[in-house]
Amino acid sequence: MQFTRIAKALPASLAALGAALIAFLLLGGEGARAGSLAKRVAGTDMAGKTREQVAVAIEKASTLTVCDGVPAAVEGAWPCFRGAKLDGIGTERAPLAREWGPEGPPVLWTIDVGEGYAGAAVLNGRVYLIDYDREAQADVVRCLSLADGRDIWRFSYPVPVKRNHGMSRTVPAVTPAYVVTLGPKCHVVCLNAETGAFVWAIDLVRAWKAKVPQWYAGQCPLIDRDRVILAPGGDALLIAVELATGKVLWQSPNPGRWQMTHATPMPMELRGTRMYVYPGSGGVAGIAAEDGALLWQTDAWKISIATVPSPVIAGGGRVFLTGGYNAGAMMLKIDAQDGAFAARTLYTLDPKVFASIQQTPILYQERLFAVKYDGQLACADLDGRVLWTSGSGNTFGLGPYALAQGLLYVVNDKGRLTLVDAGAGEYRRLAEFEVLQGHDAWGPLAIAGGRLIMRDFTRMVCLDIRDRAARAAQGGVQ
Amino acid sequence: MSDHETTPIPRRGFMRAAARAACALGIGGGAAYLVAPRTPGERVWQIDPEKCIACGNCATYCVLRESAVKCVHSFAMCGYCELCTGFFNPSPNDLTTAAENVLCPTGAIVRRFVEDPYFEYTIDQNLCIGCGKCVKGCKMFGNGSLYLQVIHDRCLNCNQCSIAAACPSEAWVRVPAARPHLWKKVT
Amino acid sequence: MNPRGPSLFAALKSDARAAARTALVTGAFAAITAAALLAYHVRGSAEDFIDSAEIADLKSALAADPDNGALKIEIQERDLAIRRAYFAKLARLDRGIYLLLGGVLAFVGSLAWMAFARRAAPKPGAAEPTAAAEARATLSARWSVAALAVIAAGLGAAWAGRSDLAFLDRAVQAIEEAKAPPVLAPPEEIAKQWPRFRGPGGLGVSAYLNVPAEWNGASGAGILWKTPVPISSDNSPVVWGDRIFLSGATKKRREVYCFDAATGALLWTGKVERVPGSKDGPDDIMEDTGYAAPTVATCGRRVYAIFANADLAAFDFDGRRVWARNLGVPENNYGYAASLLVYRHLLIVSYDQAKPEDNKSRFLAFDIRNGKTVWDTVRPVAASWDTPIVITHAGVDQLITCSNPFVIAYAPDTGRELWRADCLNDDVAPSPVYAGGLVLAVNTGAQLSAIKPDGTGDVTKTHILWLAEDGLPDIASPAATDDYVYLLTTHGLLTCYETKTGKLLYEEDTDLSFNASPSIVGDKLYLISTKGVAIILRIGPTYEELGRSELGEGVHASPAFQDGRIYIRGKKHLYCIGAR
Amino acid sequence: MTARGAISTRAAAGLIVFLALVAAVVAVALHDPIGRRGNRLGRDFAYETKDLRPIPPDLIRYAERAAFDAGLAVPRAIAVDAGDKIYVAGDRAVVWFTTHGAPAGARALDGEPTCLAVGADGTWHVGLGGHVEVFDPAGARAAAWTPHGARSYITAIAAAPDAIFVADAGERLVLLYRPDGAFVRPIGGRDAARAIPGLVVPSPFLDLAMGKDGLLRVTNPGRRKVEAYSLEGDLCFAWGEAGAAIDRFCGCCNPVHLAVLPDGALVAAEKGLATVKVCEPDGALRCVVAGPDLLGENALGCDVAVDSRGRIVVLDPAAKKVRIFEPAPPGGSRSQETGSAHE
Amino acid sequence: MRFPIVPTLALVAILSGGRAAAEQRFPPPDFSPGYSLPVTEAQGAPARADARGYIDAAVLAGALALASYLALGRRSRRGLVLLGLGSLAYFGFYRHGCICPVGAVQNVVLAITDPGYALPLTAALFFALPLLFTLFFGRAFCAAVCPLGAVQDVVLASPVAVPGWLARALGLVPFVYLGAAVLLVATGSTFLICRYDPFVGFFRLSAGLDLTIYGAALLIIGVFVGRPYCRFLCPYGALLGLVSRLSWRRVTITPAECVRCRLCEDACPFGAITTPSPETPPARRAGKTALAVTLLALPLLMGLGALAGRALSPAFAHTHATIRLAERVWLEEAGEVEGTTDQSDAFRATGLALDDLYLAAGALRARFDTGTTILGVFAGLAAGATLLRVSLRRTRRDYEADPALCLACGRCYRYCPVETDRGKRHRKPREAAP
Repeated sequence: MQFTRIAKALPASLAALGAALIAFLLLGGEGARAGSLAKRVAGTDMAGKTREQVAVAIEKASTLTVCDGVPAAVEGAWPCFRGAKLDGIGTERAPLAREWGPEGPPVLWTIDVGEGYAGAAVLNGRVYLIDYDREAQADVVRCLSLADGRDIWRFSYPVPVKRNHGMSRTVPAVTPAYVVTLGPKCHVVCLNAETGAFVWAIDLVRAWKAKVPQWYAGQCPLIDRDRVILAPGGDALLIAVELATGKVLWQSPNPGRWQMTHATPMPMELRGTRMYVYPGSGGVAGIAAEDGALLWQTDAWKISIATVPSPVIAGGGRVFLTGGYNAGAMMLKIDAQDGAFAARTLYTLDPKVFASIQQTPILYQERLFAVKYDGQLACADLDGRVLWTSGSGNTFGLGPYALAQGLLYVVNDKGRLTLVDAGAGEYRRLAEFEVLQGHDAWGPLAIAGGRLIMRDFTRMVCLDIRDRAARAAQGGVQ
Repeated sequence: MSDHETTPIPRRGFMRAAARAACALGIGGGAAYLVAPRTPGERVWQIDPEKCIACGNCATYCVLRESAVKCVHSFAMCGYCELCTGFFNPSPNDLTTAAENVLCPTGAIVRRFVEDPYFEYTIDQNLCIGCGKCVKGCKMFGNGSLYLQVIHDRCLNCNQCSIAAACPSEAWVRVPAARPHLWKKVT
Repeated sequence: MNPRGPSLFAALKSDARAAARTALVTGAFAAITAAALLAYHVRGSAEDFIDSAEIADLKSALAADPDNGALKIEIQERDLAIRRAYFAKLARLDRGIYLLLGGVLAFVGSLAWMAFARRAAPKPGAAEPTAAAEARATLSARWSVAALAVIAAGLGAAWAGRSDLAFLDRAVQAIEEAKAPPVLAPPEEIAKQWPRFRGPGGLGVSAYLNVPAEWNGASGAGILWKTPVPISSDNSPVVWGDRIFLSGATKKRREVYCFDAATGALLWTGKVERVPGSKDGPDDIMEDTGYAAPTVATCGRRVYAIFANADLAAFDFDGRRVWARNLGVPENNYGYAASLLVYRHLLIVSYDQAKPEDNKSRFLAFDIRNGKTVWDTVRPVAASWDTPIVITHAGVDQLITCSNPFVIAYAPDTGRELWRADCLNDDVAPSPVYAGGLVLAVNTGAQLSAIKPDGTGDVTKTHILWLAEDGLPDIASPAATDDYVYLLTTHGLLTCYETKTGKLLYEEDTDLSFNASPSIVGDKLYLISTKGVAIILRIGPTYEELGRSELGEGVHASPAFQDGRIYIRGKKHLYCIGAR
Repeated sequence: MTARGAISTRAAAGLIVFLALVAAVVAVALHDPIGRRGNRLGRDFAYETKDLRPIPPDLIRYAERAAFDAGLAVPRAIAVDAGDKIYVAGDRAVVWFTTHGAPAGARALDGEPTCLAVGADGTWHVGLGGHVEVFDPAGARAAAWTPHGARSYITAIAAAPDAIFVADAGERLVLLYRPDGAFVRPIGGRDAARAIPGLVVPSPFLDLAMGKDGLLRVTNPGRRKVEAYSLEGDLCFAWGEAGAAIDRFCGCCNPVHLAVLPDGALVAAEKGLATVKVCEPDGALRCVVAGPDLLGENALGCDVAVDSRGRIVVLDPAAKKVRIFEPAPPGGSRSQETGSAHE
Repeated sequence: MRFPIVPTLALVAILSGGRAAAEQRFPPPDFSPGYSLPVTEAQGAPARADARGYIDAAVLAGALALASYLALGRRSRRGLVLLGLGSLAYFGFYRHGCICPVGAVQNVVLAITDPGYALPLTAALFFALPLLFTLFFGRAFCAAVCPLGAVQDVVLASPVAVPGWLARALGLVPFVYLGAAVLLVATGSTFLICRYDPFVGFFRLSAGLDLTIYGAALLIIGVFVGRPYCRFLCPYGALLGLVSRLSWRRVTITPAECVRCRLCEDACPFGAITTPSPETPPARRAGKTALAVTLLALPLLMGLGALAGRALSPAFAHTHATIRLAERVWLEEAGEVEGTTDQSDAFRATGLALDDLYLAAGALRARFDTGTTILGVFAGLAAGATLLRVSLRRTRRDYEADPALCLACGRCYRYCPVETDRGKRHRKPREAAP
């Protein structure tokens, strides 16, 4: 009986199968080779003198000086710009002081640094810094002891840079094995994080026709797993470089020939697709992390003079963008449909309402914290409603801020550190201390191992910001 | 069998057997004679790069839909030039890798900067269709380091190669399987 | 065996309808797949995708506007799209071919199923074989073999009819001929014929004395036959044995004619077409010169012709073209006019053009067997319209050429220069003659020069025996005997000099106009005017007219003299004058 | 099955067979039975240089005055001596001709010559692969120099009264020797301190010539430049741009040959679409001597020499001819227009 | 296969030799340390190993042995079908029909005529093994080893008998085809059999539209006409047919004695079953006269064939590339055609003399003249032989398989009641007649 039925059902089922196969034939894609087809644009040969050549040049011209510093036996990491989670929030375990005495938090060490705004990265008891040595006319990648600020090693290579509001202004990115820095003239150097030994280098200008931004590069290298993400602009909007080798893994197209900005690309996950959000000179784009494909772009957000703050990934496909030069702020929403992405504007904010000129706002507990054009600290919700401001009596200029354990550390132009309770529904200052009395203390902060590293134009300071009990338990200054 | 039983004529059977033996001897011996003195023979098809005029027949006459012939590059002969006429149009707009400047119809030649003034050119065999355009360009202005070869893991090694039959310059030859390529190289 | 129903085998066996349906479905699938594949195939060969006219157009647009960034981006995008389409097509073909294979296999399988389900039991044939049936079968087998043979013969004939290897015969023949010493007519035979412009030596001297002196075109008296020439041109008849050769050309057509000397019938017309490198024209040509001013030449086995566009062709006496080549249209303001001549196995071509300083003028010699260049000599002279002659002086053959400003003698076998004399000027059309051991060269604007041809190098100051300046012709060549030199101008002024001294003997105005060169027959001088009036004079120190004959048709060509006959090319007809 | 059914089945089968037979015959007939169809690739697959071949007539200011057979199977180099005798090296010999091209003599060599120079005193220097041999004016071998390096491959020699310059394409250097064969110094090696980028020589073409300004002109074919060096080895200046236009040098190695005119202008020859052109000492294109319409496509390029009267003597390796060019008014000459018709 | 017809390449050798020497001794650029030259693409790809060919030959020998056993010993139609499918899969689709005995004929001829050609051992084996097997066991190769046969056997669904007279005439075609193929190989023109192999495109899953249509048409015909290629085209089949007349053992319809039940009369889709002679023989006299006439006509037929073949010489000659090239160059030189072809350009690029080309073509033409004449004689002989066979009459008492035509497919076994009876005794029948 069954076999009879099978025989009877055979024609119909074969017909269905055939229809499916014919559909597959007619509608099927481009086959295996489609993957190796890419738009043929200029510069894919990395012509005009590239990686290898620059690597050779930098390596040849470089000097590695081993100094007497010793890494601190301190846990805690701030491995790159905006910290481990790229959110500007420290992951401190030891309780932090909620108030300081009049003497302020203990200053562990102070060192002189070249003019600029380059912030520190911290890992394994080491502090990494890209500095500029004006006398030697050289970029200097410095590895300092977190304990006392003494150099462990210095790697320098000559780059002539003229004074223009300082020189170095980027934060290194570091893994246990490698440290990657981006110099003021867009030289990307990868060194052994422990020894400072040269690994590879890329001159973004020569290799990718990047244009050095006004006031030199402010973009910080982004290490995403095993690769370094850089946004050279020019021949490629973004490139992914294998961290260990310097091999270019992919490059994304740059149809609009956008140029490099001071912003750093920020990773975002959306519907299972990992992408990098980068505001270039001509708009904002989302680049697939896998292959560098341009997933979406919009010219709704562009700042003609300089884009400095990096995008804030606000969850749910939202990207918060802000900037100076009368740009204000904007919330983008990235919609994903059938694997295609598109950006739309959720809202824009007047610069007077809520914006940041230079520092990237911090998103904490669905609240955005930023210092506005008038120097007031402001807190807004994700719909762009300002919840509170610090008032005209409490201004911070263009200084940086970072967050840890609900405490917002805000620095003003001159180097005064203010501790603000981020969890309160209003501006509540917990403590304040004049750490430095310099100017242009705009370098991003780093908070790691109970320490806060901040700088002004020429000095870098490491503070112990743990509370007394923790300090006692874990040991004081070594 | 039935013959033997139904027509029992021994003489006829004997003659058939003799003829059969002669025939077997002829076939076997003849084949052996033809094979014996000439081994090891020339077994596989290859293109003599010195004779090849890169006409493009290789790309179309192969019995395979995608030809077994592809371009290869003898790096040791290459000038590593910036202005590579195997890579660029005869009159490129600019010496960049953009589509408007480059020659290869499928984008199979990959150019990579090595150091001033050298560029390295490699063939993505996945994309190469063996049209020979770059071969012509390289031969005309360059060292002739790009040239067409039969890729043996594609070639079916037909008795009569359709491309060989269509080759205008008698560049198709049989070569020993042990040395299946006619490489252009520095010795 | 199976309690729940028949076995699979039996189920399949019993269901012929299912088999038929399956066959239908699988057959349809295979057919659709095949159709899809066919459609891909027909949509253009795979290469058409990538061989994009669109990209080519964009690229040429970019060449015109090299900085157009938008265009570049468009090219890059189209380029990617096209390459994607190309590889997509390949991928689809790949998929399709496997689907088709699967479909066909399924179809064949279901057919087999069908056959299996429908298979009937063996049954015996209709009838026992009979002797008659066997005989019929044998007969029809014979006929079918015959029919097959007929069909094969028909197909073979159709196939064979499309191919012939005539070219190979000719090629091999040419090779053998070129290897063998050239077959040349003996000099005494050449002397009896009229193988080139102005006869065997190019001097306008008849070897025969028995030629008619009287005729009348209107009445037909003394005219053996007249026959129309398809294209009117001004080149002169050439005669070898029973064949008369002429050529004719327009801007686009170039032809060689062979007439039967006995009847005047046009034996064949050789068309000179599809010569490699040949162009029509030129456009700016003087009407009086036309496209076929040069007279043909023959070696006795072939006839050679050259035209205004410098198409040079050789025909055998049966009208088959043996070889042809084009030399490139010469720069010649009136149109190319120099006639050909054959020296031994060399066909010598005067290829003067442009101005002396242009250095474009050359003399070339071609192997008459295959048209290959034997020598090629560059000359520092201007364009010329005269025809060279080959003389034998003191046992040495010399090729005498005239062109502004030099008379140059070359060794005819190598093209090596022997001597030159600077004694010509402007446009040189009259050909040189040789008489009394002197080369006589003349043109208007210069003088008549008598040159001793035994010098080397520049002989201007040393070997010019005498000069004369009266009655200088601009078209017609001189005629000369050892004693007298005759010059005839276009306007009819006949001037006679003493050959040895250059002394002017007489001048006579004939009141006619002339393009044809004067000819010598024994002691008579034949002049034929442009209106077709022939004057026959006695050669001597004084003007003595023996008679006049009228052809009734204009004549620009010089006559050809043979045994008892004169061949004259009129504007439209070829005439044979002689006694019946 | 009824008889009728059988008949109709057979008829249908017969019809199908017939149609298939017709299709088969047509298909086989359509099949390129004797290979006439040729390449089925389209125009995009042609390497099209026809746009590059024509040379603007007003740029051609030389005319071919004479051409004669070099009489060698593989002529490689040409030189002209002070008396305007023309020397051609090739096969395993040097042959020489009068200034008009009449053969005047020959001398066999021990190897394949790669280049040749004849000095003012009549001494020949012949490059034989890796080394130089010196012959006295009578053709007797006077010396054989040792190769400079393991890779030495001599492609050009220039003889000045007190210096012999040797272009060593293998070592990518110009070697300066004293006439007695003593090595003085290399010139043209990569030297960052002296800002010398180095000679890039992808194929065996490197030529040099002594300029009238006392600077040595060296081709840098891989960079498509002509470089001028002082005798001390300092790079004074360089010119030349890569490109297919007539005033540029194309391909992976051009120019391939150089010569200097009496007024100091340079004659530069290119391979590929063989071209000979005249450039001012600073590199500006003055005019073209002959282009690919005459010289054709060849992978060797034409060696060039200049005689005392300023005639340019070109060795055309494809036609195995020596061609002599003299200045002529622009607008083309017969050689450019009709040269191809009688080759 | 093209012959190196152009007589001397000495000049080219000198030219290219000189240049090649210069190229070869020239070193790559001076790179900074750290750069190493890449490996040339596909440098690692080895040629198809010779071992492959030996495996093929071994598979062939095994398949032949198995087919012979199945056809003669086991008398298993089903086994033959399965083996045929296996051969189709292996020699056809897996080995792309690339090396097959049908084409190997040409390799053998080439080895005979061109001393420069080395006959691969595999080609020799592929040529000889089926012939030898046929010599001893009949056409078992055709039954289940040849992929071309198998693919046609698979599609044969509704056989229609081809009339005997037509089959006789069409049976001549393979001989002419074979002769033409031999001629074209011997003159160095082309491998005709490979070129028009109808099914190899299917095996490779890639063929031009024309050959696809040709193959498909043959398959469509093959649905109704049993194995049209094998019977009416296959040149190797012609050879096998000849050889199989001598075969030691061959397929018999009945395993024991024939009972003349006539059940097998329609069994063979290939028309290979000969019926018993009629009881009353036709007039002997008429038969003898016909035989005598045919014998006398044989030389005439051969002569006619020679004339026809000679007339076809130019047409055949045009299949040769050198002759076509010579013609093309001639026409170009004479200006009778516009432009040049790749062939003529390539020829001119060699710098060889035109005359040598013409002489080579001339020499080739002479070979074609001789060859086509022989081909014509051969065709006449084949036609005569067919007529002779028609005229010869042998008395047959049983239904027998014609030794030349029988493809040993085994279809007739199951029609024979003797076989069925024997089968019943041996094993339980798996298929029941309805």
